[in-house]
Amino acid sequence: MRRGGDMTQPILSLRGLTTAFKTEDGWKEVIRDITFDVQPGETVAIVGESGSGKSVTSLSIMGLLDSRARVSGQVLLDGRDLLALSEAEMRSVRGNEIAMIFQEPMTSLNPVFTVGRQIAELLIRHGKVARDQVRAEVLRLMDRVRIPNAAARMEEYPHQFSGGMRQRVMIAMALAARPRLLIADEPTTALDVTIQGQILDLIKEIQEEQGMAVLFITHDMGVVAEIADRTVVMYRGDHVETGATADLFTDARHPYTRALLAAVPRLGQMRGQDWPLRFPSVDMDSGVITPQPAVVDSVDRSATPVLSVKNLVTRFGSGSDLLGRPTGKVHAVEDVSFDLWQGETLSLVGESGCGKSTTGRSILRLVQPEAGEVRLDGFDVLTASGGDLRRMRRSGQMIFQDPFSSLNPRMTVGQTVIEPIVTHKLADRAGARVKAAELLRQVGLDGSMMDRYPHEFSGGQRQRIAIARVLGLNPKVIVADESVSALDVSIKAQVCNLLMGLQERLKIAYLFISHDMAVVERVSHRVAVMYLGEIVEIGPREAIFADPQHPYTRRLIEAVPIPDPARRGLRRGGEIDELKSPVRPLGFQPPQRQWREVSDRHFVMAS
Amino acid sequence: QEMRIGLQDDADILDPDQSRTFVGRIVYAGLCDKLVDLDGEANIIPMLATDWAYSDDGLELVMNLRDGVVFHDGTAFDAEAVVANITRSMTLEESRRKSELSSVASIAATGPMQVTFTLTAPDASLVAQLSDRAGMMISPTAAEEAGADFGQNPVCSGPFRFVERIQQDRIVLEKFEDYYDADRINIDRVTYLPIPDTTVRLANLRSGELDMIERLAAPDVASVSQDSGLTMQETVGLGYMAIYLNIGNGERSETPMGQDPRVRQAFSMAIDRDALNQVVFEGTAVAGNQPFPPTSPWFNTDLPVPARDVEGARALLAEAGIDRMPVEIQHANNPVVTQMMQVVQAMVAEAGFDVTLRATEFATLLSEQTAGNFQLSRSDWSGRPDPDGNLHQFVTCEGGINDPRYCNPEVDRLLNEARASTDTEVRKAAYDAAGVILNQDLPVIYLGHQTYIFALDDSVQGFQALPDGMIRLQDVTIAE
Amino acid sequence: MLIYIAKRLLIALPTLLIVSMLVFGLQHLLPGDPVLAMAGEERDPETLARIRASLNLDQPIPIQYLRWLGGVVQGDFGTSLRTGEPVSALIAQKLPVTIQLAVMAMIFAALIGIPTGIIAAVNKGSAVDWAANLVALSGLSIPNFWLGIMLILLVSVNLGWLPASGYESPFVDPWRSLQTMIMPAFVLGTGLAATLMRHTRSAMLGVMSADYIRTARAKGLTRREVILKHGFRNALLPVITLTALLFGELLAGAVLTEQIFTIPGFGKLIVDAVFNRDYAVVQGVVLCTAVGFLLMNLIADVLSVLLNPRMRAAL
Amino acid sequence: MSAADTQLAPAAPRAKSRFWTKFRRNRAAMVGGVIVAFFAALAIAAPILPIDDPLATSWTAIRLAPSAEYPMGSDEIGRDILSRMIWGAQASLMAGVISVFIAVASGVPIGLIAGYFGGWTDTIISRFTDALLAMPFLIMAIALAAFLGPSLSNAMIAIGLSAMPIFIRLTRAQVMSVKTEDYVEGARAIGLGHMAIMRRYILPNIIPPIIVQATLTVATAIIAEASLSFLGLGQQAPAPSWGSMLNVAKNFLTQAPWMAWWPGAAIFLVVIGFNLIGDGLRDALDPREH
Ligand SMILES: Nc1ncnc2c1ncn2[C@@H]1O[C@H](COP(=O)(O)OP(=O)(O)OP(=O)(O)O)[C@@H](O)[C@H]1O
Ligand SMILES: Nc1ncnc2c1ncn2[C@@H]1O[C@H](COP(=O)(O)OP(=O)(O)OP(=O)(O)O)[C@@H](O)[C@H]1O
Ligand SMILES: [Mg+2]
Ligand SMILES: [Mg+2]
Repeated sequence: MRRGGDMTQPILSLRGLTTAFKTEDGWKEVIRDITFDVQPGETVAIVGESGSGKSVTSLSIMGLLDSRARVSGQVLLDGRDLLALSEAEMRSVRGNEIAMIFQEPMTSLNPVFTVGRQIAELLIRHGKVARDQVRAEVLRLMDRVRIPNAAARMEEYPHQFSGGMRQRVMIAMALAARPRLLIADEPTTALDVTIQGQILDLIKEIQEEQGMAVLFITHDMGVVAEIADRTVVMYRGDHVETGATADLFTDARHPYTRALLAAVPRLGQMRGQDWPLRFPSVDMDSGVITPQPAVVDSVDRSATPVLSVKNLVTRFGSGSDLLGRPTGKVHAVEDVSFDLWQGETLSLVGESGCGKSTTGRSILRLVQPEAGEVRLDGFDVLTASGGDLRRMRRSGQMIFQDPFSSLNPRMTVGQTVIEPIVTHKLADRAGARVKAAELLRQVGLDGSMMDRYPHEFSGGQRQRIAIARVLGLNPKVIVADESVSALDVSIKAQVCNLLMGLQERLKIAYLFISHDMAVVERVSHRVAVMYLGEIVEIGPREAIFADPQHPYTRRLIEAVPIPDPARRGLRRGGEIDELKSPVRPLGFQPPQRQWREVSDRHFVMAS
Repeated sequence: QEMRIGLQDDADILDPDQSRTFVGRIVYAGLCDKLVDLDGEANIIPMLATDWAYSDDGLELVMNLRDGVVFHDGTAFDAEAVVANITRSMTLEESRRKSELSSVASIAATGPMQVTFTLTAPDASLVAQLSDRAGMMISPTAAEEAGADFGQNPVCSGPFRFVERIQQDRIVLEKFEDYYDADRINIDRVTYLPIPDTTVRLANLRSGELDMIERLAAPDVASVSQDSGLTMQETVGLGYMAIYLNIGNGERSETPMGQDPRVRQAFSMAIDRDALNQVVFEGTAVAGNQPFPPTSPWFNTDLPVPARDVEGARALLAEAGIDRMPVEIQHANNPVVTQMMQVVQAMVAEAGFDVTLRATEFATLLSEQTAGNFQLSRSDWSGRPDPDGNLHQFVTCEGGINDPRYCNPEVDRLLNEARASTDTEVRKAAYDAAGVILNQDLPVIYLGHQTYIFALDDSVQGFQALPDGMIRLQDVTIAE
Repeated sequence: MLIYIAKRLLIALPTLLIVSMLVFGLQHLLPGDPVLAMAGEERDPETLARIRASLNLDQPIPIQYLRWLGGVVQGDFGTSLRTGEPVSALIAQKLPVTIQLAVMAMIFAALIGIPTGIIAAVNKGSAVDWAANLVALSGLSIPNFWLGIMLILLVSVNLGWLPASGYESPFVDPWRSLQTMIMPAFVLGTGLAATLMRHTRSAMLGVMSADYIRTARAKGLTRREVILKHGFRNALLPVITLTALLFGELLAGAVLTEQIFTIPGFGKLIVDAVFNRDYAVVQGVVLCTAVGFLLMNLIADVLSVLLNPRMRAAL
Repeated sequence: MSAADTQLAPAAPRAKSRFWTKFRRNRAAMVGGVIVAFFAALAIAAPILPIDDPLATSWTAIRLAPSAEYPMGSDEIGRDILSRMIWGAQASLMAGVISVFIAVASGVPIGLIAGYFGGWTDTIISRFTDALLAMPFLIMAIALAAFLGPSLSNAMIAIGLSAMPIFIRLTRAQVMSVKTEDYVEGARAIGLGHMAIMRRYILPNIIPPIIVQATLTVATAIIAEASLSFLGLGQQAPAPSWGSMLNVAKNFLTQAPWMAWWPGAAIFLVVIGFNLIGDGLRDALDPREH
């Protein structure tokens, strides 16, 4: 079953699938001549960078594109051409014979219906079970995807579920009609590594049990290695290579595939490496790999730290009573202390909601912390006011996670980059424009792009625009909040290299917030692990990765998918848990914590 | 038999001593009988009083009352009741009848069915005042009980008794079986419905929702008269339409218009009163230049309604040293008045007046007029049966409604003389003389006289329109 | 939930206070003397002064306000200067009428506006969208009086189907009540339908591109289910808020329609009261509509909370 | 630099000209623009067009049906409706546009402040807004008529002020959702002041629903002008405006229906025009829409 190229009748065959969208300049083909098969029970992965047409391919199969799309070629499901079916016939295929899971678990469920109802709807629609059996069947499905306490939770609404749990609901829904093909479009990209591991396990398990075929779309080579029998590589709308996953990893033929694989950071690659290491530069068209020099040591620990955080506490009100007073508190950041020296990168890792972003925002006083002390480049951040605060904002800057929402969509790139320079009177308007062009060049963009709007740039380019904007102020410290998480491997490498280059030249200190352990390993000098608002372990990068002390740190590292097909079929086991809530009643006294020094500068929370 | 009547507005409080609206009086015509009534020529005829006479010095008025009349609550009507009523009108705090009865010093029952008014000065108009709200008799028992709240549940002695009222929706009356003149009442129930929109009012009549409407709009006259299912009744009213000119009321009188009679005459001359009537009222109104319509016996035939004379107006203006002058006229914001004033504006423009119109809502108009914050102000008077009521309070120096603040001792003398005399000849002579002076001084420019036009379903018979514009239901029948 | 409602009611009090002060202040600043307006053709200065005194109108405005407020707190809204009726009785009489009219108009508006909004949204840019927009906007720009009078002439005079005007309480004669209300409610409703349609359309446009709609389609649900169940249920929230705003306007804003169809509701009451400077009535009615308005907003918010599980949980 | 760069579209034109190209490409918006421009041109050209004096009355031509002499008929005192329509365009368009402008220009900043700062500022503004929403238009209008004096511009102020609360609400609600966006926080992080953030980051992103509401309000404003002139606040007789023409026509609906048709049709067209332009603007202002 796991062998590719079986001679049985494929369950799905794409023959010359081509999809075009109607644009102002006429029809524009976004995928061209896609041809591959999926055998029963097989897992096929589609990989490729963002915008290469992976989603369009899957939506074309499902017939879910809007009227502005034109699909040609053949989509054969058991030999029946889906493209020739009427909309009504297509409806009984969707959800029934082919099910689909989408990338965004947070928004893919209808917020106003209970999850139970959303699963039941599908059962009823396809007449899978008798009316009076629906409830029992929903329960069974929810149990099947291991949603704890399903009987109670089926009456809950999506927002009461964490991302991982929602994705389980989506899977339950997809399985409801026992489809023969499951299309999963980046089902784990939006999730934490730990949760991602659990979901992958679940899909593998169910697939084995039901003998269903899976078409798995992702851009994460680690995931591909772990799950796929065969892999289809897409590049800018073309399908460039297909093959058994193992073959592909060892012996990719197409340069793009090789480039893709080379760009993937692998956990553990850094063993023995003292300083952060640049990603090799890869030319996507030719696949030529040029290794890049390691970053020279830029840290001077004898000087005073440029950023020093002591006992930082940030809490948010939650709930409200009759007079609008909060009834509880979210302990987002609890007693966090650390130092950051010039030219150093400290990574902050931890699962979603553990308080990483809040820490970053508190340091720059974008939220008002409750207690603690922050000294940034000589400014007492938490008490600064007016002019001081504004001057402080030149020294400390932030780059946000989401390149799509962190630029004002209605300002041109030029305006965006010029603005801080003018605001802080670092140059007049004309001077600022010249400077902005220079900054854009520094981050590898062309000064002539200044009159375009953010939406006309790719995610990686936007992230670089955000960086250029911040650089205009010559900051000493940059809080990079998941700044590369949303980017494609190749672009991610570019941006990381850019950041490292800047650090080398300008001695910038980074507080690098991420949950991508492989990237963290590559770029950081030191790593801090956060759990429920607290730092549970902090130390030099080698120490943390080679010798993790805290159980949570270990779990985090284990959950990272490794791009090695040999590990396929691996199960992590581990309990299925939802995120613990940092909400506490008013007046809650957090316990006093003790830290133990394991080795030089490597501390772990003891109690 | 039920009759449904469409009124232009909603009545205000249904207490004759407190009420003040025209439509309120229409309702009283069914609800409350008065001491005296009017006939088709505006002559005064007996109603609850059978006859009356002034003493020779004019300081006493003796009235004999009708026998066998009861109020709707069964209280008998007698001299005491009249005394109670008149006293209430004169003393009730909220009473609006005080100035109408200002010449009455006291009233006494001089017999079981006779009352005697003692006057402070001779007043020929008093009996005429008693043909309206001042002379309406309400049940003294009910009045005593309800006090100022009488209007919530009025008890009178008219042909119909009060059943219910929903503000802005309807007032319902039903036949009073013990009415002294019950034979003339053929209708069992009357409902008055306020429907302000004239088009809608007529539509309701046409659709059969209503049996009769008052104040049909002039533009509808033609189509109603062609409609075989409808009939019409019209009558020239007692009132007038006029423009008041600020002559002595504050700063705004200090214009050539306020100070120079020739300018005012020029203004009046430039108006084509016939055309005004044709354009705005489709010829249904009556052109006029005096407080009484040309059809009235009080009309001074020596001062006929003038034809328009633009040249004359120009000449007068030139004499006053003016070529063109700006004038501001304030007027109530109803569509007909607005239309009328635009026509006037166009007319006087040719003589050299550049008129600015200022439409205001009625409450503002009134207070601006009283405060003297106007140059010219357009306003109507609903009219009184006695000529005194159309003139005295407007143009005598101390007159209550003398907003122009016109003051001419000679006019005062003439009008007081007319008021004091009960001799028609004497009075007519005095009014004529005053009219000549007023026609020169022009504190008020009269434009014409409204007609009351009623439209009825042709099943309604026996209705006669009287100059006071009321709806009297005596002898009215509805054919099945 | 109860706490939420209580909280909202608490917040409404200052608003009402502001409303009453605004109305009181503005009214008394208006030109036009209520006493003159009340006196009618009677203009004897002495009478006027007496009336003025008897109504406390000669006192300083703040004192008048406090007196009035004192009365309101004890449930006494004063009496109408015009008819001598207690204001509370007037309100009790008109309120049901107004509510009936508003509710029926709202039903018409919703019946026209919401479906056209949905249809326009799911067919964005097509001829259907154009047509729906035209219909809705014509509802907005056809004056109520014109539509009203035309309907009366056509339906009542020519066809004789419905009474031309008048009002009957539904508790007395439900059938006639319905008959007399249909046309005015329709006329009012067409005006609102446009606003409702435009906003429904834009809400639907936003919702229909949401991920969960794609999920619903991927489940193989029918177009109807996708649009109505998954789409409209979510677009409903902004529409409800808007409906409450419009409903608030209806409470006091139906003057012309009430006038044409002679419906004794708040609109006419307040206009007459303003024109007659019948202070107590204006005060009372405005306060009452303000309460109604705030209540509608509250209901809308409660509904949105109930319809939105996320907010429901936050309570 | 590498792959990503080459994906860029060909060099883009400057923002402003791009706005116009996009707007011009939108066929519906162009239809709307043509309608509004047509009426605006009429309004401006009124004095030089070969039409009758809109104030000239003729006692022999009262309420004549459309004919060769009076292409749109004549009115209740014998004026040419066609020329009154043309001259009235000015007052009506101004009433529609300027009062909406006043409403937007006052309501949006207030709503912006309420939504952006929240807290007590918001509480106070919101309470006042609710109170204003509950105030009858009539009272405000009469009061303004009295205090400001009668003129068309004061009527626009009155209409504008009474439409303002809706915009406050609308803006506030939008701001509340936009202000949590990353780019707003980003703006704070680079040390921008509140004013700059509101002006450059929040305002441009909350415009679409405001445009929808504004174009709808144009209709209400044009019609409201008439009811104000009735109270002595708007265009005063005999000067024409569509609203007041419609108001007068109301009394002659059965005798002279054409008196209502023309102003009614004109208002309808203008409203459609503005709504189409509004839709077009919204799309054109959005750099993401193509
Ligand atoms: N509805 C549409 N109209 C026009 N172009 C579209 C549409 N949907 C997608 N595209 C274009 O098609 C191309 C392929 O998009 P697709 O979403 O399939 O990429 P992807 O490989 O799934 O990328 P990602 O990893 O970012 O999800 C992109 O250039 C995209 O801009
Ligand atoms: N403005 C706020 N008001 C209330 N609660 C908040 C606020 N911001 C964050 N929180 C809560 O504080 C906790 C920490 O949030 P934070 O965004 O710092 O997490 P994170 O580690 O950055 O997570 P992620 O990886 O998902 O970005 C979460 O429970 C979050 O819900
Ligand atoms: Mg995709
Ligand atoms: Mg975060």
